[in-house]
Amino acid sequence: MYRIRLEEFEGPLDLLLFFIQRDELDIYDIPIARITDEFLAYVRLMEEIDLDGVGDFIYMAALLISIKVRLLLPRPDLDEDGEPVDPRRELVERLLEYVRYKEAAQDLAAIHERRGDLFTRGEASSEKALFEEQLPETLVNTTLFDLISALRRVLTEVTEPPVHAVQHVEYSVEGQRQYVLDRLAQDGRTTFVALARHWHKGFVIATFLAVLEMARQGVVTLARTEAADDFYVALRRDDDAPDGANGALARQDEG
Amino acid sequence: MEMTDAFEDWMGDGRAQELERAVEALIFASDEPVTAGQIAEVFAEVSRETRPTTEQVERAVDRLNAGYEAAERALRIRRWAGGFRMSTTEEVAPYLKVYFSYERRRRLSRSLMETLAILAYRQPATKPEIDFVRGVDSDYALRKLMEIGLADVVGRSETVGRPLLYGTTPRFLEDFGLARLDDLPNLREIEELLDDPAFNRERARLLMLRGLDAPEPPAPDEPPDDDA
Amino acid sequence: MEMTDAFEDWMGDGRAQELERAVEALIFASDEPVTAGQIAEVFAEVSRETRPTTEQVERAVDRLNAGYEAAERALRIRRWAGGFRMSTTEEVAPYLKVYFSYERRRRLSRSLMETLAILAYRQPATKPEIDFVRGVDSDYALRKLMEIGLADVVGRSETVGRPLLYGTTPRFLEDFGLARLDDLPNLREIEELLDDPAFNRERARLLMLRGLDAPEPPAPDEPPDDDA
Repeated sequence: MYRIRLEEFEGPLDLLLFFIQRDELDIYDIPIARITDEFLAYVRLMEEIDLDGVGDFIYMAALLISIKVRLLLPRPDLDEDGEPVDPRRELVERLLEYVRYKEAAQDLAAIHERRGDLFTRGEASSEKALFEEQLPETLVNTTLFDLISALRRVLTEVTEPPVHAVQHVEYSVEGQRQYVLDRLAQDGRTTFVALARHWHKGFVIATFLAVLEMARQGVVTLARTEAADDFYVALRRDDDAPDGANGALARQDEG
Repeated sequence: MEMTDAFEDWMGDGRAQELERAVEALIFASDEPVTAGQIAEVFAEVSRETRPTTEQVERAVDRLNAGYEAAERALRIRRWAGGFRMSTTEEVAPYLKVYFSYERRRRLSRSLMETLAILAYRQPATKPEIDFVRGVDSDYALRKLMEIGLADVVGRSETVGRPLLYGTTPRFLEDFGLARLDDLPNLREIEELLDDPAFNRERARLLMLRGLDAPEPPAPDEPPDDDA
Repeated sequence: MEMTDAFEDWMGDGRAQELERAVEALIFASDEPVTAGQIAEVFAEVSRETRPTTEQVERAVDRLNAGYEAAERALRIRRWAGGFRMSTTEEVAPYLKVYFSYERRRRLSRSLMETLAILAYRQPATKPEIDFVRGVDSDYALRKLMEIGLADVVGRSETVGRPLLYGTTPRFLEDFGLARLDDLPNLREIEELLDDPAFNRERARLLMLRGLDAPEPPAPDEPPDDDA
């Protein structure tokens, strides 16, 4: 048996086409018995090395065996006109159908390659930003797959118990409280992502807890941002602080 | 404007024209403002000839702009942020404003998409239900989806306080190319499509997403079903 | 090319020129193919005059392209995915490739391309149908194509089990530079292959084909860079 590079054959049809081409077989007169034996040897080899997709090959091997058996029957199947049917015809049609799409795939690859020589406008010349404010949010260019992917995000988000995580890091909620106050004194209003960007995970968690604590105590106010996974953090103004909490620290918080 | 100099002479008209084409293409396609030096370098590398000077690149830009102006084109090459970039003329701004103000084919933001996904699979749902599934307040997202016409109020729940029930609109189906809600991939199909080990079927079940798996019995505390 | 008609006459040269400018500006500024209808609408709204016909927009595009060609510009307006999109010419590709110094568009692996071909020609198609043609499970390929944005779920078959139907997206057309699905190269008829008495030639073709694509390119782990 020829040594075959396994990865060369994506599927059983590829392997059959390989046999046909290697032995220069007449596709309309495939020696099924011989091909079946070789195919089975290949499948056994696959099973040994536990290759993915062996099931597809086993299925095809079964098909080959059934063709082989039908070829040995004394009375061949007849079509509606009473003509004998070559049991191999269906397989040949399938192979040719596959070849047809392999050709089409090559055509597509060539088209794709040519299209790659044509460059569309780059970001430097993009003017969308100039008009961004007037861009309403609408659907469309969205695929159903996007919708499903969004559902996946909702269903797979891993929310670690933050208390547990904080135990293992050197950042304390109290320390992060001071950090947030310093940042707010400097920037007035900021976003959570801006506060926590590029920091260690423990830092992010401690900062997050500090912000939540401060919001609960009325030291800061939180507001939505455009991004779903971010929010604004601002010092609460005197006039809307419920208990006058940290009035001394409160400056403007708008803009 | 000087239209010839040693380089252009040496290059000949064809070479000068070729430089113009390279200049135009690079400025058009670049993701950041391109400098004259960068253009000269690329041109020299591709043509395997002497590197043009930055002045020669500048002049090519001038010639291009003069050509645009003469042909009354809507585009100009601007010198901005230390490099060149292409932009439209002020005269055509009104067209762009109108165009960009139309409802255009854009991706929905992540939060809108998530809210829409939950709504699609859990409708009719109340806002607290959606908030619960997402873990965040969905007020903005829900309002936005209604504005766009993808979601709408479809009734009132029979539970305490009779909160509003939300659902997707026919427009939603239309935009996603579906004939009916039934055509949405069900839970088993989603699992197959995503093939993500992290996709949590149990969580989906706990969150009472319906329509996901038809044969499943409804969870006991499922909110009343209006459109079943 | 018809350069005048009732509209252009009525508009006069100035108006025709103005339409060209609007066409150029909108196609330049848009991130995706703009349709003739969208351009006509914007133009009518800004100019507060009769809406031009799509043919008039098409002619404006033709005039612009003729102008670009005459001036030996590096840009052209293409008809892709049912709309217009501006791109550079083939001739300047070497400059851009050097400038970007990498292949911006990653190639699709053979298995992705095969799955895409089956999808493109047979759509809408079910997964079992695609699996059958390829003789292998197309789960991964299909998911990858959806992630890249070239394929999507387009509905549900009415046959037993109501399997999901898949098809290609507008993005596929744009990425492959096709105006519409009809522009796909013709698929050879199976009957033509089967009933061809000169089967030796067909066999030779098979051999050739195998020789051409024998080395399997590594499957990309990431979606190809989109150069839009």
